[in-house]
Amino acid sequence: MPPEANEDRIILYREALHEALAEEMQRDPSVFIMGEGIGERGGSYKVTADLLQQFGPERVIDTPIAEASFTGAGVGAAITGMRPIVEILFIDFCLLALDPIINQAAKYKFMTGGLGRVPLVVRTQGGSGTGVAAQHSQSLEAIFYHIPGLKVVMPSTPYDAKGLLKSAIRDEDPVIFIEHKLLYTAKGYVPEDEFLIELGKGDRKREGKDASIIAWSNMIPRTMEAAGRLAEEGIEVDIIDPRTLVPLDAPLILESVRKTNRAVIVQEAIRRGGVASDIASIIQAEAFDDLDAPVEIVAGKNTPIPYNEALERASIPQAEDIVNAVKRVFYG
Amino acid sequence: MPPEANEDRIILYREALHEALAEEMQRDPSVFIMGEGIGERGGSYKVTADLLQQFGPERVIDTPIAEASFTGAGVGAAITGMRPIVEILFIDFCLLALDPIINQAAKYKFMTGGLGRVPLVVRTQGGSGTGVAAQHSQSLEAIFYHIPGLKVVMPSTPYDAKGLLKSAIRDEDPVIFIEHKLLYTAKGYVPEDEFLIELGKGDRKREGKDASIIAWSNMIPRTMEAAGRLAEEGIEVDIIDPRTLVPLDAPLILESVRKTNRAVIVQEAIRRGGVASDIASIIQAEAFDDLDAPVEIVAGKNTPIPYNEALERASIPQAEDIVNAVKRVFYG
Amino acid sequence: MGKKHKYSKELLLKLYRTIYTIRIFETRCIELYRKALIRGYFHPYLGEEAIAAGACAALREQDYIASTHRGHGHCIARGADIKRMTAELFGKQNGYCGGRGGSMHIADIEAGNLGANGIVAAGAPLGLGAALGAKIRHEDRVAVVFTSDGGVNNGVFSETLNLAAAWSAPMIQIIENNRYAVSTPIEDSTRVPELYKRGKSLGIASLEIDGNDVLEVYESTQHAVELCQKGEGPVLIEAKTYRHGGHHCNDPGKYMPGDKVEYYKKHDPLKIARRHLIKKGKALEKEIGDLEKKIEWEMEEAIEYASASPEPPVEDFLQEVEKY
Amino acid sequence: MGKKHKYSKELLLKLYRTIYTIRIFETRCIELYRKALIRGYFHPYLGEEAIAAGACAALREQDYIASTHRGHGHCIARGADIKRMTAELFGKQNGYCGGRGGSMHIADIEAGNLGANGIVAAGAPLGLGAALGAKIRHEDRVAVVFTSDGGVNNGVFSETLNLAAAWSAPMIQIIENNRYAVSTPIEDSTRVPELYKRGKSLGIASLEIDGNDVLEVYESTQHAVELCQKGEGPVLIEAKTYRHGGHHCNDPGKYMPGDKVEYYKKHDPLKIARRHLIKKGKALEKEIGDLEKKIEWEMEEAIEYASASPEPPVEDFLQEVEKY
Ligand SMILES: Cc1ncc(C[n+]2csc(CCOP(=O)(O)OP(=O)(O)O)c2C)c(N)n1
Ligand SMILES: Cc1ncc(C[n+]2csc(CCOP(=O)(O)OP(=O)(O)O)c2C)c(N)n1
Ligand SMILES: [Mg+2]
Ligand SMILES: [Mg+2]
Repeated sequence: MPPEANEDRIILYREALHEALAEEMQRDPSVFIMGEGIGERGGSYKVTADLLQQFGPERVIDTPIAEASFTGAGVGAAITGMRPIVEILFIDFCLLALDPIINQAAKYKFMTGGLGRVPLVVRTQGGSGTGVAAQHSQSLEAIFYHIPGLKVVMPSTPYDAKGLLKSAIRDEDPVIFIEHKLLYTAKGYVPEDEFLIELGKGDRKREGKDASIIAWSNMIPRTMEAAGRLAEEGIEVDIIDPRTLVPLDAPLILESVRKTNRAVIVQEAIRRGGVASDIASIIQAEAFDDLDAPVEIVAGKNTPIPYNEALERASIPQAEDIVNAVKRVFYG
Repeated sequence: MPPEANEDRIILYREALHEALAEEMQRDPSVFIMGEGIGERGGSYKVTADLLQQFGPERVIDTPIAEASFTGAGVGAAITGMRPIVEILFIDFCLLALDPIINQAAKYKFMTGGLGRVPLVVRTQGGSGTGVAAQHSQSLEAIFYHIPGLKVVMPSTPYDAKGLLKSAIRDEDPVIFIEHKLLYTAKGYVPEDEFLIELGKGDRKREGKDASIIAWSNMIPRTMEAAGRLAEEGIEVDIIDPRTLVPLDAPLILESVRKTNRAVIVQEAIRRGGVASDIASIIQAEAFDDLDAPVEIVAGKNTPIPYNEALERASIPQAEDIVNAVKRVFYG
Repeated sequence: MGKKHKYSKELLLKLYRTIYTIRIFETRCIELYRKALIRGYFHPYLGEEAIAAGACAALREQDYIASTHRGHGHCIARGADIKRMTAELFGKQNGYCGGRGGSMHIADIEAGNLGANGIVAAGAPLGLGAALGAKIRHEDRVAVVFTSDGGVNNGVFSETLNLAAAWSAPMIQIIENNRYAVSTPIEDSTRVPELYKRGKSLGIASLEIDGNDVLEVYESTQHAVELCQKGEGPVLIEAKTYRHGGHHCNDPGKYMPGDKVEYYKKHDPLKIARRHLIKKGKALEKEIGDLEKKIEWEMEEAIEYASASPEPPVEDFLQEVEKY
Repeated sequence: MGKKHKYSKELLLKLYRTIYTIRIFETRCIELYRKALIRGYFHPYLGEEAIAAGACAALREQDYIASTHRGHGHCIARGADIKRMTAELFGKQNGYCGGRGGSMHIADIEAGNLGANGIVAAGAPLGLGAALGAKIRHEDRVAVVFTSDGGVNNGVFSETLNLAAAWSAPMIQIIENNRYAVSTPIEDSTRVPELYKRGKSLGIASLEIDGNDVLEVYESTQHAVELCQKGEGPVLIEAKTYRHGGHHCNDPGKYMPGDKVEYYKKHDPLKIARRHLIKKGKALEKEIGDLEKKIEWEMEEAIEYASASPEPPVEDFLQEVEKY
């Protein structure tokens, strides 16, 4: 769990990301960032605000709408000694850059027998909830999760965002760093002093004994809300936020499930072929005898994200859905 | 199960595919095919041999190396009344065409409120085993499996290949039709008379009572081999080939698991985030009380595919791995 | 261009009608966006209306268009009903996409409008496919692809244009060069902002026109249709234009130099079309005023229609989705 | 070109040595492929050797190259050890990639060779990135990207070249135009087979050269390096060439017209380089013969080395992979 949230320094998720970028750029001249509108404009979500002024146009590079090429350029720069951070505005647009990410970056170390390294961070942003419809609202972490050679980070709080982004930048391998559009204005405690969060270490976001909930990114606040409601009914849930999906902190997840004997996994992405299914498959494989009920998955509906607000809401897990799922595993 | 294999008309997988294409092009003038080297050259695996001579260059179109554009052109042609079949040489190159496939084709029907339809088939080919290394050997069905709006077909026999390809061509929605490079020369019975196989209907490839194996594509022959060895030791496995991953014949899978109380899923793709995990999560959710052992997954190793033959072999499930997994679920 | 030609008053009225409708539609809908009746992204076509109006007027019923993220103008110019368009922006069941698509995916398939697109430049291959299908069927149709200047620097643009050329597809690629991709000026994205030159290097008939003059757009599109009919497609038209405001409703566009905006607000497609209507069409101020009022009134009707339209039922939607 | 310049015998010998080494390497390895000692795809560089040889000779130690699926020639020209190359093709632990990469991924990172690439045109952005990094670090380095003619029609090529231009990156884009993509002739893929014109439309210094004349390649690359040093990059060089055989070892290449193959076998980069060496370098036949024998002998040594090298241990490999 992060330091107590009653500390004095409460900042926004986007400010935490900004701090991570600025600190790492300050620390290491090989770190640079490129993307659409990240310079003068400071990025669509203000994460890169003022970096251009601080670090100049050579290290804060505005790009044309050329995702495949500037991501590929990130790969090439990473191979040759830089630590590029590539920003892809929406995770949906990563689909234009999967050759450099999957065929090049992810495989390079292996294909070169370990001699080549690709310390690249791809920062992007996903999820629904703002009415921007089917091509700007996807949750596509499962695609990256399936690719050997990539690490996948999905922070849910300002604290995690900062600590994980700093670690991602220092990592020697390509990291897909997925933010959530609804979280940029989430608030939380972030200490003044420098800190890092190790990739692969999950975090218990709430302690409980009755059921385990595994969730990440924007499903964490929603799960916290559900947990509050459940507590009123006397059910105490253990909330595990893996924070990084690759590497996955399976030991923490399993420890929790072995304690509660019940597991609910919550993801915004659609159920079919999502990360939740994979985690469920690990739990049933490793903790088969500990389970008192099948692992429940609460996930997005099997549909492209609708424009209409009510339909959009209906297509994404809400606190109520989580409450119901926990009751199903709890009462059977 | 397909008609008995002792029938007289034994042909190759690639010939079966060719028959499907020729018959459907004959039947429906809106069917056309495009891809690299599919005309004069007849395709890298000879699947389109002589189609150019039969149907002319307007309906058998050789393309430049422009996967994004010709796939996108397939989408546009499909929307406006054609039934295009787009061939992407290797599934690895689909990563260059995921915007048209995922952002456009898959979502079009939904985004247009059901008014637009995209009867497109993307034929491609995946899998390892020929030493063509990391960028030409991937098993990427999980990516398509996760996308609402796409159907995913992976035939393992000439019979299935023909019947499913014909259905895919007649389907009103986009279908990703994934062949396997090692199967093109697989032999099997295919009747003279026309037939179709409904998308979404799995097939029992072998009948048994002791354990269920769910497998597809090139893992089917390997599983059949394992089944033979297991039978010698007195273990009779039920082999379910879903044939189409989307729609998935979950009822058939569950029926089998409820009978045998044991399940092994075999996939060539890596385990993390693969289709096997999803099927495992469905089995544990729907047949929790029927399971005598955790669902076992036999999958590719967590690595890009190596060039070296021994390493390549080691990275993909072999019959022996399947035998061992079945013994684990059987003897516990 | 445009000097030697004669234009019927009917045509000039039609062009003006389209431009004015787009102007009013966008203006009113921005207000409704500010009232939160429209959500998501909204990219106004204000200042660029002549391109859609001129190009679509040169098309026949059987032709296709593929649009952009800034797609309301194309949709209107291709003949869409602003009632159903407004309903779509309101997310209603009667909208063109049943409220599922919204601004960035508005389509009018019956009219041959394959739809707006949330992915920059992604309409190009779709349009090529429509053109290719027509060619295979030996039908006399063209497909017009609208692509924004930022999209031209995306690989799929060149790839598609080259493919269209290799196939001599009846495709008309219109670049709407408004000189900005969000706030990035075109000079930062390419050394050669004369984007029609890309077509020349691919062996394609390529024109550079004033996109704010509806007659220039109309004529060059007509010319392009003829070339396509003769099998001499594709044709590339670069239409120069400028936005009247920021990239979307929430962008004040402060990076756009004041004098340039002022210049373009004078060199306004609406004013130019109006002048044409008066000079070449001999229309009277009063006549135009009446037309304008009619359109304004139609827009109010459309808003009423949209407001009164039902929401798409959540239950229906939930039944469409499968469990696994 | 080449007329006015003086060339040292040393340079001419070096160029010839490279070309002959590639020739022998490919010829012998094809034989080994047929004996199944090499697996997977094998795309010979026979007939195109002068491009890699000339271009790499013009580079400095600090420069980078990004290669193609037809990458053995680039690797050799950039100074790789043919022992370790052969070992890689044999899939051995001592190979450049520990036997994990093979022909299509052979790389020599220490020498600044970012590697061959199984994805057509995918090397272009990688090379751009290497150039960009050097620019950010204010280091005097260039990156040469080799791209095949088929790759030029892929979107990422134009996208990358435009990006390189917008950024004035010290990148030299060399198109190896052998006029075929597998069996598809370039005329079927584009209307303008003079591919250097793509660069002109993007405002890039663009040269068209005889890729079979190693001195022409050498000189134009040297010129390109100078332009990059002055901040005038990127530079595009279209090097015309032709394959001596089919697309890969298993393609007889019957679609290639006999007279053309014959012409190009006469206009052979090896023969041309040999003539240069004799005429401009005053080398004696005997001297050249000795050099050739030495290279042939080195190749036999490389094969022995590769044969004797250990296989990568499966257990080590299995330990590298994680369970989930
Ligand atoms: C592939 C892709 N990258 C980025 C975006 C985000 N985006 C939407 S509009 C836009 C700017 C587009 O500029 P331009 O292409 O010139 O069109 P304009 O808005 O000027 O009409 C950007 C970057 C996108 N929609 N698609
Ligand atoms: C993106 C992509 N599409 C298709 C292929 C399959 N392929 C390998 S080489 C080749 C032909 C390449 O032709 P060209 O680019 O001219 O290179 P050349 O072989 O002539 O050197 C093709 C189609 C590939 N490797 N990558
Ligand atoms: Mg623009
Ligand atoms: Mg070629």
